[in-house]
Amino acid sequence: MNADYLELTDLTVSFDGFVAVDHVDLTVLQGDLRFLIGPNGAGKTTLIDAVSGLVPATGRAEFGGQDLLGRKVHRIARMGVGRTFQTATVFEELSVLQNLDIAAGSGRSAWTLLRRRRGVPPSVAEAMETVGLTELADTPAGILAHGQKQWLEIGMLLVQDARLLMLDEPVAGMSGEEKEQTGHLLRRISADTTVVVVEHDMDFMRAFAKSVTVLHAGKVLSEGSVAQVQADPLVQEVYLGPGSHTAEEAAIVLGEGV
Amino acid sequence: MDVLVTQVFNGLSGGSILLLAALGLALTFGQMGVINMAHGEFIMAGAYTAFVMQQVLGAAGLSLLVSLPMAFLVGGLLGVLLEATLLRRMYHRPLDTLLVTWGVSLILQQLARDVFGTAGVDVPAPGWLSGPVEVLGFSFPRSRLFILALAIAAVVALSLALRLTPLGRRIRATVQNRQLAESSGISTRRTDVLTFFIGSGLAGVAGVVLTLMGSISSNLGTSYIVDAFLVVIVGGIGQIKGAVIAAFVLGTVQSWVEYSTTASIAKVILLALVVAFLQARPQGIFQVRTRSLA
Amino acid sequence: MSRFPARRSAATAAVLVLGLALSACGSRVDDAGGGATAESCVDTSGDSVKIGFLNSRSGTMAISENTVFNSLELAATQINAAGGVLGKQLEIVAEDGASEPTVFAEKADKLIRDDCVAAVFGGWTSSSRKAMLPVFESNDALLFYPVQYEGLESSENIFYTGATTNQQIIPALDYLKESGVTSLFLVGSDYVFPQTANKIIKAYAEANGIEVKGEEYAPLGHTDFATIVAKVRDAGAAAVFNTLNGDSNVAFFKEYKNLGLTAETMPVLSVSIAEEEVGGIGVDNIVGQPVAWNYYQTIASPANEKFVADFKAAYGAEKVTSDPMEAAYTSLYLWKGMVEKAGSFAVPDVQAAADGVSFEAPEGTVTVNGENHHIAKTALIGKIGADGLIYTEWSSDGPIEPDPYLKSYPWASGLAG
Amino acid sequence: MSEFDTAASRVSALRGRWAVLVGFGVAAVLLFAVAPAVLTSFRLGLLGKYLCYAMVAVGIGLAWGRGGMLVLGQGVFFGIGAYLMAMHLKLADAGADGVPDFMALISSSGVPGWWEPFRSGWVTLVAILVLPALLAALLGLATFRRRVRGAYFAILSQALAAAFAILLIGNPTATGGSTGLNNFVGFFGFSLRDPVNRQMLYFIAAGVLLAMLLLVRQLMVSRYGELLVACRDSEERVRFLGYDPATVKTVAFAVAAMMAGIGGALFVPIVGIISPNDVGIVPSIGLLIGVAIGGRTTLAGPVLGAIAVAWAETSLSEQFPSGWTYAQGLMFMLVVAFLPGGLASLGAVRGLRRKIAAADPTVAAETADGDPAPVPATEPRHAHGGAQA
Repeated sequence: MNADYLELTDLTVSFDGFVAVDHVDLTVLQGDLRFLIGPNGAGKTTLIDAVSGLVPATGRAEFGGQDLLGRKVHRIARMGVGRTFQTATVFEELSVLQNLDIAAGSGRSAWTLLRRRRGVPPSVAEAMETVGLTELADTPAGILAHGQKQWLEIGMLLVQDARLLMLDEPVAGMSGEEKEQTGHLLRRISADTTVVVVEHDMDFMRAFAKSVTVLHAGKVLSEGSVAQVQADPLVQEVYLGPGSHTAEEAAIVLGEGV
Repeated sequence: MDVLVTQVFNGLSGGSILLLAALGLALTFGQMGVINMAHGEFIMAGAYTAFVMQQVLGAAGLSLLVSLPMAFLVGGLLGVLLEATLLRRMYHRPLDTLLVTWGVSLILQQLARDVFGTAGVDVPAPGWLSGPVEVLGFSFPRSRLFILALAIAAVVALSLALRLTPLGRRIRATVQNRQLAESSGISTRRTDVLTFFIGSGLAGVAGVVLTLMGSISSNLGTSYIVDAFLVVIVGGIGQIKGAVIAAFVLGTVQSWVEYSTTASIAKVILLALVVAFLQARPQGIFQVRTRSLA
Repeated sequence: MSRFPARRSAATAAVLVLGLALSACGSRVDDAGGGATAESCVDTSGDSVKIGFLNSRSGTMAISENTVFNSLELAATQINAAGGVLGKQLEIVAEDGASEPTVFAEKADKLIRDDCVAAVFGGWTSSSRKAMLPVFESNDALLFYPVQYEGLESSENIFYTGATTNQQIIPALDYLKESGVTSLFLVGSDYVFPQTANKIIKAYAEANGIEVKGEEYAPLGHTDFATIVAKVRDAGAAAVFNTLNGDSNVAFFKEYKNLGLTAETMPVLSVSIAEEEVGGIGVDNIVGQPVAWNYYQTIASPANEKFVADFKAAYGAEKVTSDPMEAAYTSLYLWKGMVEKAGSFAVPDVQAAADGVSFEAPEGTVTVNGENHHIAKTALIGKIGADGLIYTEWSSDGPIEPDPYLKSYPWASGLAG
Repeated sequence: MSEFDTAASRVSALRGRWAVLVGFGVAAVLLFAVAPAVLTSFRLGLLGKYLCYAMVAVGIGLAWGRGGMLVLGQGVFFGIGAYLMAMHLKLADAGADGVPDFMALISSSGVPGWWEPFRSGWVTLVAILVLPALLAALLGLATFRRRVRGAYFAILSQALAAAFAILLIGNPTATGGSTGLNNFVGFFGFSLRDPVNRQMLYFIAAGVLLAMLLLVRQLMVSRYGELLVACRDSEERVRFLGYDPATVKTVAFAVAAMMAGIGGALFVPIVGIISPNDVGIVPSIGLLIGVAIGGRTTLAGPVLGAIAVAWAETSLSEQFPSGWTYAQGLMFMLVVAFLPGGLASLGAVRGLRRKIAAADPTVAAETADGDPAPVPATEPRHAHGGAQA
């Protein structure tokens, strides 16, 4: 029995008449590592925003058998939905350790909150080790390098104990080696959680995606494995313009990113 | 019936005064995010400009007309001075602008006391603006009709300017997306300065017409500043039309509640209503729905 | 290592405070005498004596109180030039009340306890006086208060040299009644003086067959009088009794004129508008309107001519003199008279000598009432002239004995308490 | 203790704790021993008044400096505390079933019903502790939940202060009107005219202030304190971690309100008067300046700033009444514009700060940052803000 899956039904988001996400149906199972790709303005980030409660939406967005829509952001987060942001958003004036400790603590009692933190909670220590920031535990997050901030955000997602993880361009600005590590980490995490990644980096996508959904103008254009999506003429048309194209052409274009 | 006509007019009139006081704020606070507590003192500066012009020119009618552009200039220049010396370095921390400009307003008030004396001064209204005018058996004060007309003219001029002139387009572009505006060759520095000039200039104009209504003293600004901010907040940020509606609604509510209760209670009820309204619509009457990409 | 050092030290601090509080008790309220009254520290051994001037030099009241300060200064200069008081030169300690009751109380305390002045002169608003009253009573010191006020008060430690209600408001009502006014509309600021004054006016009106057609209050600093003036106009009373304060008067009279109302159609009798306020309101807006005071700059008497001339010489020819200024000027001379009669600067001696001390003031002869510490003065109704000065229109039959509690007026019996 | 708790941070934490203890020790000696010995009873009373302002400042430091809420209406809570105390003192002076003097003077209707509970000292004390905090909690939940924040919150709290002052002035029979309430004879049975008792009030104020500082320090170094800073810097982000920032902020707001209420309650017997002039817009903003100058994010900054500003006001306004207004305006302008971290961020106190910083993680972050002016992004504009909800 696998209750932890994300199922979007007829999900629609509109801003004053502009439909950013247009009747999207989408299912991501536990264990999947789903990449959302598509040109700018396709509605990828808005889709994540809708699921995490940031923008109002209609339709259904079920996770673990419960509809997420209409709930407050922090309630959704407490239901095990975690996300990161396009530009890494961490608490710049707090240290790495404090950032992670806060991320780990939404379930803490008032009494615990009113006391000083003693030592480092094991889950936080583990996360710091995983994202390689142990040495920088007492460093303010504001002075971390860009890539380190993104790692920290992923670390926060880990300690948050989320069962649905949505990452918005997690490897933008990372070096090749860092991307590699991130990819492996995501693979590992996705073994027993549900992971959705919005990404423009096609190399990264091809290397680590377990499945892909292509969004275009708010609609699902194509869905399937990396190979299936690359072969889809509709996708080629969106990325290359109308006309027929070879799979090689598509691979080159999609591979180089958009 | 008498009461109805009188109070509807008083509501409109009160609203037009609020609107003139708040219009400049709708620009500087609404569009730029600067909480300018010295806006009230710019109003005061406009009123004193009218006083000085009258001392210089003598004739009440002429000096009033000359005062309007002069006060716009005086208020605008004060605004530019403030923007260039202090506020430009503070756009990333809007709340602190409140405290800085509060300090500025204290200094301007004391300056007014030291220059013009602590006692209030008077700017006599020109003959064609004093006394009432009879319409269908109802008498309306000419000065209030003048203010109402001026407020409408100011709103029309401002929205046309924002819509049609290149400067207006630049202002709107900068407000909507600073980086994009910059990269498309708009000098956002110059736009900021100009926006502040216009917003503060409008405060100066408001000051001139307030000389028709009440006392001209160093406290003039403090009487209007909180109300003006409430208008902008209720109207919704970045919305001229929101400010217009909010001003007239607040003016009408104030005059009706005041009529049926007392002025003190009306003031308190008005504030309570604003708080309650913001509970229902935290973004004001008009909410700007945008999807910021960045 | 202790786990909650902060908590523990907080508890320690609390215990410490409680312990201190319990260990070193001072006297209880019900102890005889209610605790030691501070010994007077006034130093009269040298050839000068200190007095305190406490006026708002900043804030909203500075407009009015600066002029009072100037008149006090003028009186002190004159007294010093004439040899001082009991041969001692007056040394002035000036403090700023900043238009706030709390500051008045604090500065009064400072003048008495830190500067050790022999007497304090100043205050304007009722709030400032009420704030200072307990300070003067608990330190057994003297305050000379120069402004007309709402009455219903008398203190051993305060001398009131402005008018009380039976020297200003009641004569004003007498004047209106004599002029044939049968109905009134009351407009005032929303605070204690207008509210008390209007209670007295309503009692008087009831006893004298005058109809009160309406009563409106505006918050202090109110700027839009459209609604209130419309109510006044629609009520159609024969006259308006105005107890508005400060800037509100300007907005009120501008609106009044804008709606076409004039002194001829519906006169507004004001009790808080004196010569220096007329300029700010605009002579055009208020010309011909009646006011009630005990002094105008235009009074023809040698004492007043000298006062006006000296004041203009000291502070500028464009300056005007007004009732509170004159009352302040007079208050310093009355204190001088009391001290010289007593032959001592000590507060109990001055209090004992006060009764009957009199002075040829610019407003006419004034005499201290030793019982209630007010002074007998003549009530004058004036009209505002086109030159912005006020001209006497009507006057009471000689000085009126002060009666702060209106005990001699049967119709006012229900007012106090 | 975990292996990850580095030795260095443990050492610095210990040192920080000592620095704080020493700081408190010095403050206690100054307040309890030095001040009473060197000041005249009048000046000691003034210091007591400053300490009341400092109590409000401690709360403002927490709500504004740490929580990013620009509280422009603290005068309301200060006023509630003060008026509650003043009502009790007036009723106590009037004796059982008596009518306070000012009421008897201007009204014949007797004591209003809502005054009656405050005849009891205990009810009054509880109300002083609870009512301001309760009002703040209600307001905070209502506004923060609706995400009214930043300038909106600031201007609303200002409007609240204006309304409060108007209400007080407009109801003289119940509140003493523009004069306010004064002329208190006793304080819980002790005569207020006795210098010994006045000094005792000063000691109580000093003790309460120190206790408040300890409480706020505990809040600052606790996990809650870290969370509050997180809310200040990025409220949205906190929400995505499963916290409700409205609750987090409301707690700080309510604590600040409670402290303002206690400050007001002690102000009344120490100063002997409370009037609407002490609670409106102007005094509410005035309370902020000391906090800004001292350093809004620090523990001691707001207190020292508030005391210094109040002292400067008393002594400067004695000599230059109009000069004080200029000075006040300039301080606001220059400190907030050019030194947003307050004097605490100046180099001179940097060394001391670093020591305190070690015990105080957020300050550590600021100092290590090399940025002399930690600026709270009080109105965060998020890149990921998306559409406004």
